[in-house]
Order: sequence, then structure tokens, then C-alpha cells
Amino acid sequence: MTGQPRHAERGVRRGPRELIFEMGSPESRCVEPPALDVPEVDLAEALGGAVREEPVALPRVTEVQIARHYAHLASMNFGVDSGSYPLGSCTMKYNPRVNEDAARLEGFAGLHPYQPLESVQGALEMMAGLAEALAEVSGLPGVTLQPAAGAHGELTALMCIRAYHAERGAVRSRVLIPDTAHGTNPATVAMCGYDVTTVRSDAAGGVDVVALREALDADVAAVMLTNPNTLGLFDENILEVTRLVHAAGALAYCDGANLNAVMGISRPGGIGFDALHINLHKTFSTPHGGGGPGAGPVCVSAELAPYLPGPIPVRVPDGTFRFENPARSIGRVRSFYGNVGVLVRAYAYVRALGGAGLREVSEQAVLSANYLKERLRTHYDLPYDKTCMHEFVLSGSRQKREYGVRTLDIAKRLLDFGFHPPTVYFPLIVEEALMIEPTETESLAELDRFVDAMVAIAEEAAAEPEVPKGAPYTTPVRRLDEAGAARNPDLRYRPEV
Amino acid sequence: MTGQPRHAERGVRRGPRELIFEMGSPESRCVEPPALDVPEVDLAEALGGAVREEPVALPRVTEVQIARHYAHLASMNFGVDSGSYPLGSCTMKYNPRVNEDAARLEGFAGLHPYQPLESVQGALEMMAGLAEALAEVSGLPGVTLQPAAGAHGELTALMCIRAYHAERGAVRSRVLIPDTAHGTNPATVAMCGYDVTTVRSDAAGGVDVVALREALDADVAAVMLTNPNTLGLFDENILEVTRLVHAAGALAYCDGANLNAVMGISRPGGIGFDALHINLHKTFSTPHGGGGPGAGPVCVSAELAPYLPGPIPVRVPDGTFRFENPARSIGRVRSFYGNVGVLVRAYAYVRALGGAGLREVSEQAVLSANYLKERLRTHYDLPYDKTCMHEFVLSGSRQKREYGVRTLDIAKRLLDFGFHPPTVYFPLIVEEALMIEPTETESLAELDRFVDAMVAIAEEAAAEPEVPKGAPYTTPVRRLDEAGAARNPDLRYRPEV
Amino acid sequence: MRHISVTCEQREAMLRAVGCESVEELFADIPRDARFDRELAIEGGLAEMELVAHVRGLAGANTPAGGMVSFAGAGCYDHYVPAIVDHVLRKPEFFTAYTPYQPEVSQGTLQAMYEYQSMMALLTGMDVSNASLYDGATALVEAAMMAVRITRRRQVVCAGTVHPEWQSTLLTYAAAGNFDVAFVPSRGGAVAFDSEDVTSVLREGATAALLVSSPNVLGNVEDVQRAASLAHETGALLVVAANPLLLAVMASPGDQGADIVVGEGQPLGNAMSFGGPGFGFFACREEYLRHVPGRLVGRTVDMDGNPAFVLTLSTREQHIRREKATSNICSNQALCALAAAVYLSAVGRDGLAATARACIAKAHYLREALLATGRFRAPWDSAFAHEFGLIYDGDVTAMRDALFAQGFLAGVPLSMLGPLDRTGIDPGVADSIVLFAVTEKRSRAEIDEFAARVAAL
Amino acid sequence: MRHISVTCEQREAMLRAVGCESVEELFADIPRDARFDRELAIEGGLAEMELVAHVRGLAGANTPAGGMVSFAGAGCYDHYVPAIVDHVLRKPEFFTAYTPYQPEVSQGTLQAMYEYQSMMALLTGMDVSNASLYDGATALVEAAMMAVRITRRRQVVCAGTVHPEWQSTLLTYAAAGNFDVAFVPSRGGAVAFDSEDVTSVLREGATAALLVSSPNVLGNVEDVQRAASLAHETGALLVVAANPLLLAVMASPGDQGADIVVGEGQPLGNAMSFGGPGFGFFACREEYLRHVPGRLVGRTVDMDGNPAFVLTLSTREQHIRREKATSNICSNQALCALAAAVYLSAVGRDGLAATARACIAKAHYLREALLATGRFRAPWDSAFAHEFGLIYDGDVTAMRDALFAQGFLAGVPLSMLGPLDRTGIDPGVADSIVLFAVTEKRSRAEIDEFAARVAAL
Ligand SMILES: Cc1ncc(COP(=O)(O)O)c(C=O)c1O
Ligand SMILES: Cc1ncc(COP(=O)(O)O)c(C=O)c1O
Repeated sequence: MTGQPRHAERGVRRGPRELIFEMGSPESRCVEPPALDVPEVDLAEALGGAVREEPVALPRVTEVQIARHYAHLASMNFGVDSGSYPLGSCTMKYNPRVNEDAARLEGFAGLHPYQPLESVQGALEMMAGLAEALAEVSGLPGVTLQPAAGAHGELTALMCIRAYHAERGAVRSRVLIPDTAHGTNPATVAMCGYDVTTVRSDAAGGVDVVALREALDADVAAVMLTNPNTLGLFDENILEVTRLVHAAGALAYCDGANLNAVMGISRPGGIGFDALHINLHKTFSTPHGGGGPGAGPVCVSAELAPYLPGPIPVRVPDGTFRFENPARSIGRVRSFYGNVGVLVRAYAYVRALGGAGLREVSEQAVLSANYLKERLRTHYDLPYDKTCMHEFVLSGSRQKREYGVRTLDIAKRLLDFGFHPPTVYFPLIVEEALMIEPTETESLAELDRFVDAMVAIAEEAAAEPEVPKGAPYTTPVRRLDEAGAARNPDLRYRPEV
Repeated sequence: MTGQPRHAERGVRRGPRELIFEMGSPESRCVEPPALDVPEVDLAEALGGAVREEPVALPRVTEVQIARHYAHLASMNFGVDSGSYPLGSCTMKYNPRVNEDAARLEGFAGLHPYQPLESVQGALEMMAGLAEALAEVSGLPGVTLQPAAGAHGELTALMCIRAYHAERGAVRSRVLIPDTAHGTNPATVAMCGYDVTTVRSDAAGGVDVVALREALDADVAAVMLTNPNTLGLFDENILEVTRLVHAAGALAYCDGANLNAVMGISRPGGIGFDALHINLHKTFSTPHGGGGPGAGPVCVSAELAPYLPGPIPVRVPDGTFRFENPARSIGRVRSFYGNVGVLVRAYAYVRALGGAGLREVSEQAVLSANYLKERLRTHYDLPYDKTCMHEFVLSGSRQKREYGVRTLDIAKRLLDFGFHPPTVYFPLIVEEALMIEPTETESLAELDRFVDAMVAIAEEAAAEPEVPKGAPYTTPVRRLDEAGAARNPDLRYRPEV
Repeated sequence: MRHISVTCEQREAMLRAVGCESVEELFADIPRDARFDRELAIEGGLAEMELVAHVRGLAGANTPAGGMVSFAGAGCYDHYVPAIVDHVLRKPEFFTAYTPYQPEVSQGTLQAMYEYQSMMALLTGMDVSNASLYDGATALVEAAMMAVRITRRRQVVCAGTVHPEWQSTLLTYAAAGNFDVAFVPSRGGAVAFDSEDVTSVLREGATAALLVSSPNVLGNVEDVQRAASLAHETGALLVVAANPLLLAVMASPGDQGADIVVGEGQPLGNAMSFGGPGFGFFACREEYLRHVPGRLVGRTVDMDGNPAFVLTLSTREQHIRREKATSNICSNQALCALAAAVYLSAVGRDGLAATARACIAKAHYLREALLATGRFRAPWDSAFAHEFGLIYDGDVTAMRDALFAQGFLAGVPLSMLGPLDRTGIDPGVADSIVLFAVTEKRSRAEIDEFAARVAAL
Repeated sequence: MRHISVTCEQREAMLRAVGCESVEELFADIPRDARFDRELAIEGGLAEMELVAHVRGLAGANTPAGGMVSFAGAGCYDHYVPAIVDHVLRKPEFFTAYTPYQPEVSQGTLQAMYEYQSMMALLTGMDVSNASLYDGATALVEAAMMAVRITRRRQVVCAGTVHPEWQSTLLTYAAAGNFDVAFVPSRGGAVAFDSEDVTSVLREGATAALLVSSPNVLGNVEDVQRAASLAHETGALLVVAANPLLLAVMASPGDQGADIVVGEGQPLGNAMSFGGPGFGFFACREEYLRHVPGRLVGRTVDMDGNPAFVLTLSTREQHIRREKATSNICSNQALCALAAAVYLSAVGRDGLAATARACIAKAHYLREALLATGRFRAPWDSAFAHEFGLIYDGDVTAMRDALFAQGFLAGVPLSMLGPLDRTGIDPGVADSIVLFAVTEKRSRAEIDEFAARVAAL
């Protein structure tokens, strides 16, 4: 941009432009239904009078306007295809395109949920096959594919645990979670009618066994742990932890958001967990879609399996498939059978990789994280200095203390370098946290480029702190007035009347 | 970009990055064929010794690297979806997405050209239907869908004309073309073994009838005209012109690149043309693909039809379809049947619009061009001041003369305003030409925005001529060293050995 | 390995850089007994070409309703999805992005969601809409729980004509103990709001919300206005579950007095996909804004004063408020909501209404045609939109199988939806009821042909 | 109107702005007799939903080889196309762009084409490649014409084993009078370069080029090296038509002495699509660079010194040089060439070779299996790659139809390709020859099954 005259930007349209409502004109059309070939009905009569008087003020645009609008919007977005996305806890791995094609096959996308069973055998086979694979990865035999996301899976599992205790006549009111837990964990606990008790972490970043022992009593229904945890550490005391939980008559729940570290290496079911949710939109490569849809299947022990929500696709001895409702099912947690389009993608991923491939995924994810950790450790504080799993947490506290450059500034500055920032300010127990998860799909060259950017920013923070503090500079918009947004919420366009 | 510190751009990667060859590493893989399930063969033996010694130094990359590479490349490109593209003579209208889907249907995309005829009836019906529609639009009954592009169509038609004369024992060696002709016209004439005689245009922008009369003699095989011509004008003397041509025993060929102006309004076959090519990638909305593939069907009179290249899909009275070779066919002009995938898109477009819709397309294309012309006429010179068809030609000579701002500068400056520039320096008879074709798919708001940009640039040219002269400023790269590119051609990557 | 960009050689170098001899060492912190000691027994390792053949095989083992003459609805509808929708959804900048937590590089998702919220607010007649929930069933539950939080009351009253699967979902959540549910049976295909049925359960000071679906699961229109006054009289909120496509022509629940409007968004530009993913929509009155579950996108400005969009009011959400959050939802169904926004732009103001009118007219036409066959009887005479129930005098399954073999999906037997005991429909009759839904995809010729096949059974 | 963004009301305003009362007035310059006075009789006006049903109906009236066990080749091959290819091609920034005449906003297309050129140069063993021509046939013709220009000689000698459709194309162009063609028949499935066949037509000082296809249309490998020395001895250029996929393992024509290498690019990532669009590739030695037809992309720098790509050496082209241009080609097959570049990156160095090896091994396996059925005889014993011809002792059409009904596309009868008189194959035999091509898509099980079905005929 050197030598650029002052007026170079005149006329240039950057950042958000019009809303789709502000385009088009009364007659613009994109697609319309064919001409009506049956008699019109009198709507007021047909609907018993419940008719709308004024047309809904939706946009009126042509296809070219739609195509350009979303082309422009897309150009302002950053996805995995735009560059490295080391967003800790989110496992932003590459989304293979063949999976996208698979989910769009008419034989899946065109299925109605209430078709005759004989006409959906391929779908049930796919679902059963995925469930079997997830059971094998988790070491937990009971699987429901219904939950629409991780948090939904957490709730589903906790409800099963509640039903399990209830059936045993146990009135337990508390669920323990560590202080490193993701926000969905306590929120789920509350939604499931339990009280949250927080257990602190020990110096090694694991659950503090002493604190756990103290908190565990006959009122505890379950302990929810993320393992590897949100510090990216495999809890060294995990066997002891689950043993204690069971000893107290409680069940051990594993938040499987971090499963990408341990596939084929350690199975939640093998280390004492009774239930687990899996984020297919993390470990199993289904795309995040700008926020969803994902899928959060739940895997449970044989004891908990009867409580799972139905219907569950099962393989019948004669080689066909059908839906079954578990004997003591908690009931449904949503309509129909789950986010099937997401399940297809995950299924394709499983069949592409197989057991050996999944283990390689975890190995590389862990190696790449450790590589970044080693290369960045001198430039940023490393609160937990040990071998990490698929992610690790740095702290920007040195930069904040010495140069007034906060983790937020570092994150925003990374945007200028073409990287999506890590997860920031989480887990809560690390000051100025930067949680970095490269995933196995990043090349060494990209990892090195990320290191270079992080080092450059650390140097900038020391030499020219105002640069990161003012960042980003090159994005479609710059830092936003978030406080203003919350103070005077403008949540929708209002058409003029 | 106000207040942006000097180092804001540090680290930012703009413009071309690595070549795909420079990524990846020896083991990277995207897709591989399945393991071989038949015995290996000894290649040297199988191929009679003609085996390659060294592997071809193709890239070795993973899918994520490919996805990101092309995402980045795409982000440096401007297409119709990026904004207005008033590139005269190119008819950059919107490419409807449903046509893209149609061409990808396995029932078309999966067809082998030598399948049994009974298994391709739908494809032949589509092709015959398209040919019928083109015959109706052109008023010329014989149609070949084989030519791959406009220039290929020109050549095909001229070859038919050559065969027509040859069969009549006429030795004719010249083809007349006006001085406004597109470069493909003279190039085609030469490729077809004829000599070019250029006929000047008259003051009204049409063929100079006096000059034409002088040039026409028994040695003239054909006259190639573009009508409406490349000035965007419908030749007012067209009936006289074609009459004169025929009177001289020559045939009249119409370059149909500008058909978008006259569908349902005037038919080439109805005004004395014997042959016409149609650019489906212009008038019939098939995408340009960054240069191709297009399709250049040729429509001819009943007299010329027997010379068309075969095979031609025809509707048999029993309702089935088959291929036929015209009686005195010139032979093939390519392999197989044409760019069928492109034909599917054009067919879908025809069926979406129908006869009435195609006329509306032309009406709006002409109205939009006239609208722009009227709004821009005071800001730029308008060499031919009359009602235009779907495009018109401005001249930047005032800006050049008075401010030293050339048409090239105006074009480059338009890039900063988010518009693709018009066609420039063509037709050759207009000094500093700007040939503007909005097409019917642009909204009034976009047309007005284009006017605003053109006016702003005219004002800039007067007030701050160095601004347009240094443009563009905001594109992925700025003006290129084109002379250097031609002087020291670097046309390929050379792997290190 | 596929999708792993690091090569063996580089792996060695990386191991050296982290001071390990082998990959095994990286897992040294995992206690020996916590290790998995064999290979995962999961079939795979298919080359992409084999994978495509395999999944095509599975897809081919299904007979999708989308390719048949289908009259199946019951919560999932076979509408035409314009081509542009999937072309937008395939843009990697949209589908490979995470939740727009970094607004500077997420304006695409954010603006699209703001526009989505605007459209849903317009359709529902509500002040605000969130950026989507999982599905219609969970959206209904979230609405109930929000009403419980707002009113600080424990009881929700649900119409028995709400989709049985949604009822089941509501009960599952209620079992966690945060609220109770009472059901109101239907009479003649809809709730009789002025009857004892309702007044006996709606309790002043105790009922947090009245939940009504209109059209209800039987396709019939409920008296939402009456429901609103009844609910409001007792200080309860009225939650209406609506079909968003039909809202183009149906009175907006907002105008009829609803406080919260929810529903399943699948009819708007989403494939049926065996029932998911679709999305739940959730809209409400402004006064309840800070109780809303899920994400909200707001319009603001950036530091240069340029307009910009951002996730806002996130103090409601789990990542900030944790156990005090308005819901535990984190990932939602953003891409499906995006599909809805593109769909609504593509069909537009007039197209959506025309589509809704076509569905309704065709449903009424089909009903007449089926009654004329003499094989079906009307269980009630209620106002309905694009779906209706008829009693089949014979073996429903045999009828459906026979027609399926002829390329027709003959609706959905009511009994497939789950237990019907709370609907209030006579159990003897309920099992013979078939629900028929008609979308704009069905031509008159197809309907006539279907009726002829029914008559010929 | 669909795709017209201007509305009726705006149309009136625009008409006023241009001083017209009606649209008719805009066409006032068109003489009355030049006007078309009725409506175009073209069916249409289908709503998008109807259009989709209509084109699906047409597509459904075909039985695509792509979904069968197909052994058809003969210039169009059923290779697996990786998923990533179409995902790249669907990016509107690529497919909705025009020719990259404005390099500042076309770096995407330009860099992709530069990479494509690089890949083709590597595969062919040539110094430079252009950015594509229409197809293999026209690429061969362009090569012939280029040789005519370079050598200033008029005669081109073409192997009779070049695809008959390409021969026909060559003759069509030759009929325009710029060059003459002589053909060389084959013996035993390939040209006998040391025989009279060749030496009698190749004329010192008169022959501009010798055109050879290897593998030839029969699948057999020609002695390119020998062809090169023969051509060069007479001062002619050697033009080799190659299969780009097989070049992964076959000796590069460049190494064997070719001066120009052309071919059909469809096997690289392009759908068969009933024979088009694919693309013609064209590569040659550096010394002929300024004679090359079609577009060339070069690497240069922009005014800030940053690397950048641009169309270059355009003084060769029609828009500059007009009748003196090296060809009349303008639009080429850029998007198909892009597909090839993505394909070559996706399969990569090793994958392309493995694919070629798989095709060759499977073709050899199939040939043995078919010979073993006793229904086929070998017409010759020539080296071949992934395609071969066998004589069927019976009614070829009946055999093909019978197997087609069972889901097998039993190759291509040689006679479908056009007149065979120039091939040199005994006419009595030629009509009984069937060409079989095998790609990596065919499994051993499929081949075995096919052979079993043949045996059972
Ligand atoms: C550790 C952890 N648990 C749970 C979740 C919630 O998953 P979802 O967003 O799929 O509901 C997340 C998501 O970021 C997470 O990181
Ligand atoms: C007037 C005219 N004629 C012919 C052509 C050549 O068409 P094509 O590029 O399809 O060969 C063009 C293309 O720009 C043109 O504008």
C-alpha cells in the first residue's frame, strides 16, 4: 500500500454493505412456485379466519442479488479453508469435501422421517455403523445419536444419570465439576435440576483429588470431567478419580470435546467413565457451519444404556435394521432421530480412516500441539509446563504486565497475520489464557508460520505495544463497540411502513 | 484505514502466495486409488519399453492445502458474482445456479459418448430441443451444436460456405469484414484459407454501403458482419447490405455475439443472413469459466444445412432421437458432439424463459444500455450518438487530451470502485474506446452505482489526474509489468532437480 | 495419511523438537492402566473412490420420499429448495467457520444471522428472534423453561395437539424437576379453549405458560387468540408453535397475542434429511429479551464508526453465566438458519405467500379427492392449512405399503408419531387416522392419480 | 421476470430517462422489414421447480455409463474425480469470471492457469504449454497448422491409428486449403515406422509434420522414438497425441523426441459428459513459443514489485494480430483445465502414477480374462496401456446390448468411431473389433463378473 494516494479508498466498499432487505424492489423475484393448478381456496374460510392482513415484509430480490450478497458476506468470513484456525477446544480440523457430497446424496437428504422402515435401511445401517464405531472409540457400548450438539449430549447423559439414580431410589442433588470446566457443563447441570459444586484443580492441572474426596458424598449424582481437560492435560489421577466417584455411588461423566487427543490411545469407558458425549463437529470432522449444526452423540455404559432416549437404530440378526426404544428410556430429547446429515459426514470420516487412521489422527494432533508449545514456550508464559495432549494453554500475562498488551490484543493482531486466534480467556483458571489447538490437519509449514506470527507479535508487544493494541487493521471491520451493542440492542431490521 | 500505524500490513499476505508446487512435502497425499486388486504388470514389458524413468514432479499436497490454495486464488478473482461486469461484447449476465445443477446431473455428466443410442435418448432430446430453440431465435433452420466457442462456430460456418461455393464450382478467395469486426473474424477467415478485405464503416457506424458495393465481386465468398455491430448499433442498411451480398453471389454471415439485443425482435435469418454463430456463454447465460468452456452453435439456412458437420441430433417421427450426418457434410470440427455440459445449461435457460422471456431479456438489455448511455453522455465523449442496442461505446479521448488520463487508467480506476471495467480499445475505429454492456440482469441500483463511479472518475481525471493514472490501489496486485512478461517469458514452474 | 499434512520425515523432526524419541512418549502422562492396548476395531481405510461407492451404496439402499409422490408431513415437509440455497451453503467461508466469536473476521455469518433474525421476527410478529436452537421440539421446551423463569411459576400447560414427539421431549426435560406439565386434550381436532378442558388445568398464579401449536399436529388451526386471552388472564405466557412457511398467510401469532413463538424451521429451505438437521426458531416480545436462550446477533459500529455486527447480550449465555445461563445451548443450527434466510430471500415476500397458498389449496383439493374415493372418512370438521387427518377404513399399513410400491408415500399414520393418549382422540379412532400433508411440489395430476390409486385399492 | 432485476416501475423511469415512451421506440432504428413480427415459438416459462423436474426427467431418460460397470473409452474415460475438484469448480469467483484480461482482479484464474501450464509441461516433457484449446482433435489440428507455419511446408502426415474422429477433423480443416494430409496405415495394431508405409509418404522438404498418437486409438503404444527420427530426418516436426493420465508412467514424448505434444485432457478430473466439455492440451518446445496458438499465462511483477501473473505474448492472438494470428481461438476451456490442475494436485505425483499403473494392470487382466472366455480373439499382439481391441466372433451389437441390459458397458465397437479405411485394418476384421478400456474404477470382482457374463452369452 506504499505510495497510495489519499483518495485511493474513495468509492471502495469495504465491510458490511446493505442488508438484503435494503436491496431489490417490489417486483423483483428469484423463484416462484408454478401457477396454481387446483382451485384457489378462500384462505379466511379455510383457516377459520386466522389470516394475515399485511404481507410479511420479506426481501424481494433477484437471484443475482442473492448470489452477490452472500458472495460479499462470505468474503468477510474466516473459515478453516481461509487459514489455520487453532481455536482451542473447538478442533477446527479440515472438513473433507467427500463428506459434504455424501450428506447431499438424495438417498439421505431426501428421506422423510416417517417413511416405511424397509425404505430407509441404508440410513439405519449408516447410523448403526456410526454408533458401533463410537462405542468402540469410547469403550462404552450404549449409544444415542440424537443429541444435536455437545451441550445437548451433556444434558441427555445427565438425564440418564438422573433416571438411573431415581430408579435406585437415590435422591442426589449435586454434580461436581472442576474449575476448568466449559460453561456448558454447569449450565447443563442446572438445566437438569442439579446444583453445581465446583472442585478446584491441583497444581498439575488435574482434578485436586483431596478436594474431590471432600466434595464427594451421597448427595453427589455425578462428576463431570473433561478429559483430556481444557488445559490440554490428561488427568494423571484419572483412575483414582473415577474410583472415588464410584465409591461414593456417583457416576462419572466425560465431556468428550477433547476426544481428538486420545482415539485409540485411551478409552473413556476403559478408565471408569460411565457416560461421554462426543462432538462430531470436532473430532469427527463435520463442519461447524458458522455455529452449527453439529451432533453430540452420547455413549454410555451397559448400566446406563436402558435409559438412553429412543429410538435407537439397531442391527437385527437377520441383517436388517430397525429402531428400538430402550427399556427404561428417559424419552425423547428432540424430534426424529438426530442431525442425520451430520451423522452421514461423520460416518464417511470413520470409514475413510478406520481404527488405525483414527489413532494416527490423535497421535498427530498431540504431536503438533506439543511442537507449538515447545516453540512458543519462551515467548509466552506456559502455566502448566508438561507434555500436553491435542492443545495447550499459554498465558499472555507477561505481555500484559510488562507492556500492557492483553491477550485480546494478541488475538486481534493475529487476524492481521491471517490466522484465526486461539480460544482466549478460557479456561478461567489461567490468567490471560490463550488456548491453542492446531489439529492434525495443519501442515508443518503452517505451524511454523503460526509460530512466526506469535513470535512477531510478542516482539511487537515489547517494541511497539500500540500496534497490537490497535489491531486488527486489515479485516473487513475493526474492533467493535460491543458494549454499545448490548446497551442498545439492535437485533433486527425494521421495515418502514 | 485512517489511523493505521505503519506496521499494520506487516505479516499480511496479499496477492499471489506460493505456487501449489511449493507446498506440501514428499509424503502428502490427497486422494489415492485403492490398493491394486489385480496382478501388477511389468510396465516396461507392457508398454514396449516406453516407460518414464523419473516420476513427474507434480505437487504432493493434502486436501486442506488444495482447498486453501484455491480459496485464496478465488479470493483474488472477480466474477459476475463479485459485482457488475459491463464488459462489452461479452454479455456478462448472471449465471443461474439451477443450470449448474442441471449440468451436473449424473444422467448427463456420466454419459459416455459411445453408449448405445437407446441409453442416451434424454440427452439427444435435450440437444434437439436446444437446436430447435436456436433455429427459432435465429430464423435459420439448420443447426450444429458442435462448435466449442464463438470462433470455432465462425470457422465451422465459413467452412460450410466454402463447401457450398466449391460444390457450385465457384472459386472465390475473399471474405469481406467491416473495420469494426472482432479479431476472431479476420483470424477465422485466414484459417479458412480466404483473404480478408476490410470494409470501412459509415458515419452512422454501419457498413459503408458504397464501400461494400465496391468491394463486392465474384471473388467474394462471404461477408461477415456482427449485427448489432460492435459499436452496439443495429445496421440500418442491413437489408440492403445482405441484398447486395447475395446479388454478388456471396453469402452473408452473422457473428451472433450480440444476439442478446435482438431475441424475438429481429432474426438474422429474417434479414438475409445465411449463417450465424451463437455464443451460448453470452446470450444463453452459460458461465464463462474464466475463459471457457463455452459453446458456439451455428445456425444456417436450408441451403447451407447439408454442409453442416455431423453428427446432428434429430427427432425421429416415432418420438425417439438419433444422430444423423448431413448429406454433404464438411466432416467433423471436433471430437464427439460438442460441449454437452454447456448445452445442458443453455437448454435449461431456454426452458426457464421461453420465447416471451427471451424477448424480455433483449428488451431490458437494450433499455439498460441506453439508460447508461444517456446518463454518461455528458461525462465522456459519445462518438455515435444514437439509440444503441445492448451496448454502446464511449470514448475517453476528452480525458486523454485534456488531462492525460487514458481509457486504460479509467478502466483500472473502476477496479477500485468495485466494478469490472468495460471492454477497452475495441472496436478499433473508436479512439480510447470504452465498450459498455450492462446486460439485463443488473439492477437499476447497480446501474446507478456504475454511473456514479464513472462520473466520479471523470471528475477525478479533471481534478486529480494522478489518481486514476496510478490506479488500481485496492486490488490483490497493482498494474503489472506486462512488457517484461512478454520479453522474458516465464510460463511455467521448473522444479529443482 | 489422508488429511494429515505432516509427513513421516517431518514427524521425526517434530518429535526431536519436542524432545521425544517416539510418539509413544507423548502419551507418557497417561497411566499405563488408562491406555487402550489394542487397535480400534473399526472398519475403514477406504480410498476416497471406495468411500464414495460405499456411501452411494448405503444411500441407494433407501427409497427417498423426495423422489416420490409424497404426502408425508407431520413435522417434516417436502418443499422445493431453490438451487441458490445450496450454492450459498457450499461456500467454505460459511460452512467451515466456527461460531462468530471473532466478529472482525465473521461479518458474513453475523450479518446473515442478523438478517435471519429479522425475517423470523417479521414472520412471527415478534419483536426479536434468536439465531436458532436445535429443533422445534427443543425450542418449545426452551420457551416453556423461559416462561418458568420469567413467571417464577412451575407449571406449563401444553395442548395435547402438539406433536407427540415434542410432548415427549417436553416431558423428558420436565423430569429433571424444574417444571411440571399438564396436558389439554382436543375435541374435534383442536383444543376447545372455552371448555373445562383448559380452564380446569390453567391455574391463576401457578401456570407459567400455555403451549399451543397452530396448525397443530393434526394440521388443524387452533384458536390462538382465545388461548392468548385465557393464558394472559391467569398471568401465564402464551407460547405458540407455528409453521414458519404457513406464517406467510396465517395471522401472525404476535398479532394473536402470543408472547413467545417457536417452531421447526425445516420447511424453509432445508432438506428433509430423515428429520435433521433442521433448526428450531425462537422469537419473543422485547420485554423478555434478557431471558432468551441461545445466541443473538446485534448491529453496532466498529472503532472507525463503520456498521458492523456482533454476538451480543452474551451475559445470558453459558460461557459467561455458567449455571445461571438462560440455557446450556452452545452450538446451534446456524447453517440451517442460513439456508432459511437464503430461502426466504429467494422465494421472497410474494413467493412465500404464493407457496403457502398453493400448499393450502392443494391440501384442500386432496382432502376432497380422498373423501370422494369413499375409502376415507373425516374424523372432524376443523379448519386446517396444508395438512389434515382422515380415518382409513381398513389396514393402514397395508394401504401405505401398497401405494408405496406404486411410488406414492401415502401420508403418515398418526400412530407413528408416538403415544396419542394425551391428544384426546378416541383411541379406537386414533390408530386409523392418517395425516396427509401437501406441498407446492405436488401437481394436480399427481393428486388425481393418487386418489385414483386409492380408489382402486 | 426471472433474472431481470429491473422492475416494471423502474422500467418506466428508465424509459423516461432515455426519452422513450415505450420499449418499442428503442428499436426504431431497426427497419420495419427487419423486425420479427410474432412471438418466438419456444416452450418455456417454467418455474424453477418445474424446470428441475423437467431436466431431471431428461437426465433420467439416460442410463449413464458412469453408474455402470463400463469398459468404454475410445477417447473418453471413466476415471474417478476426487470430490475436491468439483468443490473448487463451483466457486463463483472462478466459474463466473471472463477471460483474465484484467490481471489485477484475475490473479486467481491466472495463477491457476500458470500452474496448469507447469503441470502439462512436466507431463509432456515439453518446455511450455498453453492454457488449453477446445479438445484433443482441434489441438491436433492446431499442432499440424503450427508445424505448417513453422516449416512453411504444406503436407502433414498422420498415422492412420489416430482416432478416426480426429482424422476427420484434420481433414475438415485441411479442406480449407491451407495444408494437405496423407495417412499412414497400421500393421499389427500400430504404425510400422520402418516400413514403406511411412517412408513413401514422408517427403523431405515437403512434410511439415508427422502426427502420431500413442497410445493410439487401438490402445497400442507406437514407436514414438522411431517416429521422431524419421520426422526429423525429413525436417518435419513430430507431433504426438498422448493420454495425459498415462503420461505419469509412460516415457514423456519430449524425451522421445516430440516437438509438439497434444491431447484430450478429459481423463484429468473432467466428467465424461457425453464427450464434452473436456479440453485440448498443447505443449511444445521453447523455440516454437511465438507460434503457439491460444492463451499463455506468464509470471511477472506488479508496479510494487510483487509477483503477479498475466496473459502474455498476446501479439500471437487474434485480438491483436487479427488475420495474422497463430489461431482464431478466443474462448478456450479454462475451467476444464482448472479441473485438471486440481485433479493433478489431488492425486499428486504418486497418485497419478499409481492410477495409471492400476489402469494398465487392470486392462491387461481384463484382456486375459476375455481371451479366456473363448468369445474373443486378439487381432494383434502389440504393446498396449489401458485399452485394447479384441475381435468378437459374433454379432457385436447383440453382445453389447445383452451385456448393457445386465449393467455392463462392453467397450466400444471400433466401427462406432467413424470410417476405418485409413487405419489399415482389414475391413473384414475391423467391424468385429471391440475396444475395451479399463480405469482404476473397475475392481477385479467386476472384471471377473464381466468375463463370466461374456462367457455365458
Ligand atoms: C469442552 C467443551 N464442552 C462442551 C462444549 C459444547 O459443545 P457444543 O457447542 O457442541 O454444544 C464445548 C464447545 O465448545 C467444549 O469445548
Ligand atoms: C463479436 C465477437 N465475435 C466473436 C467472439 C469470439 O467468441 P469466443 O470467445 O466464444 O470464441 C467474441 C468474443 O468475445 C466477440 O465479442
